[in-house]
Amino acid sequence: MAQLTYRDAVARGLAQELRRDERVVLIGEDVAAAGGVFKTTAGLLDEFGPRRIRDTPISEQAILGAAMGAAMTGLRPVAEIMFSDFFGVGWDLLANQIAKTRYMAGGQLSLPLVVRAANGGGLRFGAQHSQDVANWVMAVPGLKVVVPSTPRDVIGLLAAAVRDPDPVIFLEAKGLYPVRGEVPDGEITDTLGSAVVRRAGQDCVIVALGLMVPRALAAAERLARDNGIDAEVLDLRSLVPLDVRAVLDALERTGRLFTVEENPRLCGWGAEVVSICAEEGFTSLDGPLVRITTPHVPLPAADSLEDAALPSVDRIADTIAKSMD
Amino acid sequence: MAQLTYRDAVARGLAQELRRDERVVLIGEDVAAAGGVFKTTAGLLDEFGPRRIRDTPISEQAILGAAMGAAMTGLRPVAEIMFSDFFGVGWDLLANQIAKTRYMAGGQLSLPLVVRAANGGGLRFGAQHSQDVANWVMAVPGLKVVVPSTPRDVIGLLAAAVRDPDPVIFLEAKGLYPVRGEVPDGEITDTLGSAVVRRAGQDCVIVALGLMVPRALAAAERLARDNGIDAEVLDLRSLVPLDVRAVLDALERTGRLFTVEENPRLCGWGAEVVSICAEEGFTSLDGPLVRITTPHVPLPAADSLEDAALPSVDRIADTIAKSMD
Amino acid sequence: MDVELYRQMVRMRAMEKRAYDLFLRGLVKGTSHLSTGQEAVAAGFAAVMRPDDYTFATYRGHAHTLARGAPMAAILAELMGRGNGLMSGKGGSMHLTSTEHGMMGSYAIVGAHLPIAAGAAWSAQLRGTEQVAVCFFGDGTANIGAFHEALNLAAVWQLPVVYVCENNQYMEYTPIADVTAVERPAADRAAAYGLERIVVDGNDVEAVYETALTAFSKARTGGGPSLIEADTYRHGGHSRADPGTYRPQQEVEDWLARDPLPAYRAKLLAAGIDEETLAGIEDAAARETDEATKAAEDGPVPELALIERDLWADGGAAWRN
Amino acid sequence: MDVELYRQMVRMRAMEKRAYDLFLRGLVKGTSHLSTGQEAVAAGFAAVMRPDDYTFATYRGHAHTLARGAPMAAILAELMGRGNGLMSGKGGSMHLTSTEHGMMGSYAIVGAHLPIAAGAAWSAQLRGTEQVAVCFFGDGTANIGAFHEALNLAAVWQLPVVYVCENNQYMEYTPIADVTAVERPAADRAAAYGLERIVVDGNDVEAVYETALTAFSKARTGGGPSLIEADTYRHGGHSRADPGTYRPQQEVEDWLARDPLPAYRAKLLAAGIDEETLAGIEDAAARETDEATKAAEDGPVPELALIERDLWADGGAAWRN
Ligand SMILES: Cc1ncc(C[n+]2csc(CCOP(=O)(O)OP(=O)(O)O)c2C)c(N)n1
Ligand SMILES: Cc1ncc(C[n+]2csc(CCOP(=O)(O)OP(=O)(O)O)c2C)c(N)n1
Ligand SMILES: [Mg+2]
Ligand SMILES: [Mg+2]
Repeated sequence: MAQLTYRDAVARGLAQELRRDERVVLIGEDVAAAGGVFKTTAGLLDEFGPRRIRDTPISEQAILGAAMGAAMTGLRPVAEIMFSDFFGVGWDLLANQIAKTRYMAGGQLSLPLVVRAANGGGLRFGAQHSQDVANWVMAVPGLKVVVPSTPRDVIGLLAAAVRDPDPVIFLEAKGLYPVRGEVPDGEITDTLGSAVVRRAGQDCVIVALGLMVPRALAAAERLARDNGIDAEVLDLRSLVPLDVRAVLDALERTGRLFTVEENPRLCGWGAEVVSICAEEGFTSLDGPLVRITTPHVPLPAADSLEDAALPSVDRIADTIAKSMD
Repeated sequence: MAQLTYRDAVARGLAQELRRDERVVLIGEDVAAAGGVFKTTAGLLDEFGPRRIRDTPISEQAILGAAMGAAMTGLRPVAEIMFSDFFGVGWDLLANQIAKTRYMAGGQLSLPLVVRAANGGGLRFGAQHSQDVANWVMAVPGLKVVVPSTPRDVIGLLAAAVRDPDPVIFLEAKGLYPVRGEVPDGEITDTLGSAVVRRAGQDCVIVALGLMVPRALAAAERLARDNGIDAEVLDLRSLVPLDVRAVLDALERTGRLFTVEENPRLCGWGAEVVSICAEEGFTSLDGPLVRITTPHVPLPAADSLEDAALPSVDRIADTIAKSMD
Repeated sequence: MDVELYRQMVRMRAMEKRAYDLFLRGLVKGTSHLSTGQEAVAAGFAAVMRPDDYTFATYRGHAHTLARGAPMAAILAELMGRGNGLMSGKGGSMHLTSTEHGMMGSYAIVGAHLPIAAGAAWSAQLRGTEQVAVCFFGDGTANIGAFHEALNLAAVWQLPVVYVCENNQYMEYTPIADVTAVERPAADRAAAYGLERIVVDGNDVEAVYETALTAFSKARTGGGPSLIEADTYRHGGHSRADPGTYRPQQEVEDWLARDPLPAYRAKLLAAGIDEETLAGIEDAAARETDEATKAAEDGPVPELALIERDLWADGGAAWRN
Repeated sequence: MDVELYRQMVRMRAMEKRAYDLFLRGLVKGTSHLSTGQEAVAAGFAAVMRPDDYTFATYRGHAHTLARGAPMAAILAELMGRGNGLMSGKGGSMHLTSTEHGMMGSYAIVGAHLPIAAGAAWSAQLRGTEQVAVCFFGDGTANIGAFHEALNLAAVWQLPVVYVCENNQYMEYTPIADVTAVERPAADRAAAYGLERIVVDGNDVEAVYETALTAFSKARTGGGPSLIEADTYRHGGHSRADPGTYRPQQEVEDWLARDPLPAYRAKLLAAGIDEETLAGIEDAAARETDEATKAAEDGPVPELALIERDLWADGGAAWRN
């Protein structure tokens, strides 16, 4: 057991997979010599050399295209897109090519690749470097989507993503990079599509993801203390595949479900989760299904504004307390 | 009154606005000399000349960027992206630049522009030319989103979009291009954000959009005939702004709500509508909220497969009948 | 070799003409983009490829797919949305793929496959296999961003990839010169990637073959990428819906006079190949086409279960448990 | 004019140094990208612009914004997330915008603003106003797709836009030569758009000024776009978090020796401008910076209501009724 930051867990997870499988390679802007702008790839060039760890030009289409072409011909590339906002410049490659090609080809080829990116807010980077785009990728058939919330999950889910035979979008909550957590020694693996109950509870369930998980947990503590509400916190960990069973199970046990989404409101993953509950969990509902999200605006840059825009512990707890009143 | 195709209505709507306002200009691939690959811009070059109707290179980023730069400096550009699937290659311009710039600039500039595109399936064009991306754009704060379902609405909503001071994504349901409808003579205008009841009903409401509207209407007739279910059909017409009042009102009156979405399942607009209903309309719910969507896959090309993948009249009616049983 | 080049071109022509007939008969339901008139490019390049080399094509990829060895029946069946299609009807005419023949896909969004081809070449380089990737695209594609990014990456990484611009003078309906800042959309930009300027007569199959040979040897021996512009012309419209009437009559006639097939036929005859051999090739292609058509027409409607198949490598499409 | 150029550079330098201090004091909370060392480019170009010309910059846009006339206090306040910031704190350091000064925005996704600038130029062309748009970007930006599309469009439409590549030798941490197929990422590609190859010493403010003058007159009189590559160097790291230690010591020293400010100061002195004038300029800039800092520091926290303001032209952010 060691204490590791979420940031260092990325490098450790990558190293674990690079050691295990010669076919794993890493490309991206400033990932090699510089060790990544978030230092999430520090040390990899030294250990694995320039054949496997490569700096690219500022060419996101080329990065994603290269990963795709390499994946269909025998490699297992990991491509870093520095900020997930930049998915915009490579969106055709992600949403139309990587996502659809296996299906269109009737399964003739596989695309075992991972696209990693720093995702979401909290660093006062402004609207073009802070957006949570988890729902952008979730909306695209053919992409798997993973968002770890702890250092241990970073390693385990990254391993699962690299070993997965399909394209996986691996979103690193950049607000969590400095956060430390317990990480066991030795190889860590995990499975995609399994949610984890971070806190058991009986009165309601808060479904959260990535940066929102620690906030949901803190809100649950506050609800227990101040309102006598015993909230369960379910960390989805992956959006595709989605652990619908865990969601419906928690709803059935508690009767009330809340989602906490970092993304702007419209068409967020929480809407999908809620729509599943409103159909399949209808008979379990003891009250409204409520979504707590960033307002439907780009993220403002000023610290005070950003803090107020993202779901905060207080907003989560207050919304739930009011709704359960 | 005249009978006009949806296709011809696009050209008529554009001509109406080009005549009205010198600042309106149109750019896109093959829009000028060729009159558009769907012939939706036929005749415009002749009437308005090459200054205002311009062919571009195959450069979607340049097209969208040009529209944006022109909009912030006094023009009212309409940019055609030939197929909405190609939003992928210009997604940064749409989702990060056009959508966010006014907000980031604290309102210093406006972006009165329209991006038109042929959207959705039904033509056997395969996965890269058939996708309904209404939810892609709906998910982006800063974009308005309009999807007309009738020739009359094409003209009226296009006029509203062109006159709107904000960026509007105008999705033309390409499966409806050959469909005819009544269109009054003279200028036609309309308002964004107002849904229309296409069929009144008491037992449930079917919320639909674009290509799905005629199918929802046919399904409602079948339900009335075969199942004695009197379904209301609400045509949303615009996703942003969203006529939430009309949705909640219909839910309140009927107690049951179904969405019919052309998009693949995850994070579709129907999820958003359902999540609103599951919170704000909770007390009106007489049964589960049910979404009828294309399965979460890219659209297959073969006619038989495409027909089976998109929500059909029968699937809509059967799903509703079963759920209301 | 010579006769082989002719045979391939004849097969392509026969298949594309048949595809057009099938469209007129209402059997090709979606769109389709024929390369009638451009056969020499597909034939010349395919002839220098190793079986394990990679081809990346556009929606105008029927001939390239055939040239790599995919069965004509499966191609026509795919165009017709049949269950015995190359991809069981799931892809359609714009996405022909046959990985067992090195045909790594046909891509329908302009420019996308240029970086993907770079990726396949990068993989070959890394795996040390001496495989080469070839990527065909149109003149109009040279104006899209992905072209620029792919060429730069290929040059910087010295990838074994050959980029072939089939300059057929038009994007869809717009003449390429109207929207391009240089005369030759690809060749005039080679220098921007430190590459040699290469132009070839794309209707002269032997010239194409020689050019391909040079580029492939260079790529195979670690010499890096090439960018080749092949001048050619499509005899028909852009896609099935297009009669191509925006093109000046004289231009069409001039290019028809340069049709690569009769030109090469005459050359072969002049070189002493006898008429029977050539007629035999033509007859065989006609028979192959008839048989392929029949097999395609007899093909079943795809099973509906295919809709939720093969999104993922496990064969399914589940997004939930 | 000469002294004016110097004054602008001195103001930029003072402001950027202050921004750095404020970051060290924890008052600049997000990121920021300084252009210390690159002032001659911003000053030289701003000097030839009409008030109604358009500037488009990157996240490294503080100096360009100041040069167009935006108040220093509002710039610093924006960096500090204050309500009196140029955009009330909503944009932050990477998005400085002041439309009343012709500063049409700073764009933080590499390449995006090149086509946008083309659009502003197209609008000027259509409206017949003889306005010119200038678009500044980095060496690393010349490898992204949007660069290619924008340059081609600008050339085909003969737009009044001047593209200025500030080649500071690095993208973030990676030397530009490592990832670029040509020696000069912008200039060596001018020919790909039918444009003249123009390179200027970006640390020589008068050379920049002359180059800018030529390009602007050409654009204003209907002569179309220019692509200019200005050689320069940032004294510090890429952004506030970066000490810039990946750069060879000798390289840094060589460039520091070519610092545009002392160089131009010496030149002005040699040309007979007296020391007092220059010292006066420096003092004034220092005072302006102090006052601006104070005003910024005294600025209020932005009202929280701003979060849902100004998404739409009606001033609000409602997506529903
Ligand atoms: C990004 C993108 N934009 C537009 C289109 C629509 N489109 C399909 S083919 C085509 C013309 C392509 O011209 P060219 O590259 O010369 O190829 P050709 O069809 O002549 O072989 C266009 C504009 C597309 N498929 N993708
Ligand atoms: C599309 C995109 N990719 C990557 C980045 C991250 N990024 C920000 S600045 C930068 C380097 C840009 O280099 P250059 O164009 O030379 O400009 P400079 O910073 O040197 O002024 C990178 C890679 C980005 N902002 N946008
Ligand atoms: Mg062409
Ligand atoms: Mg640079």
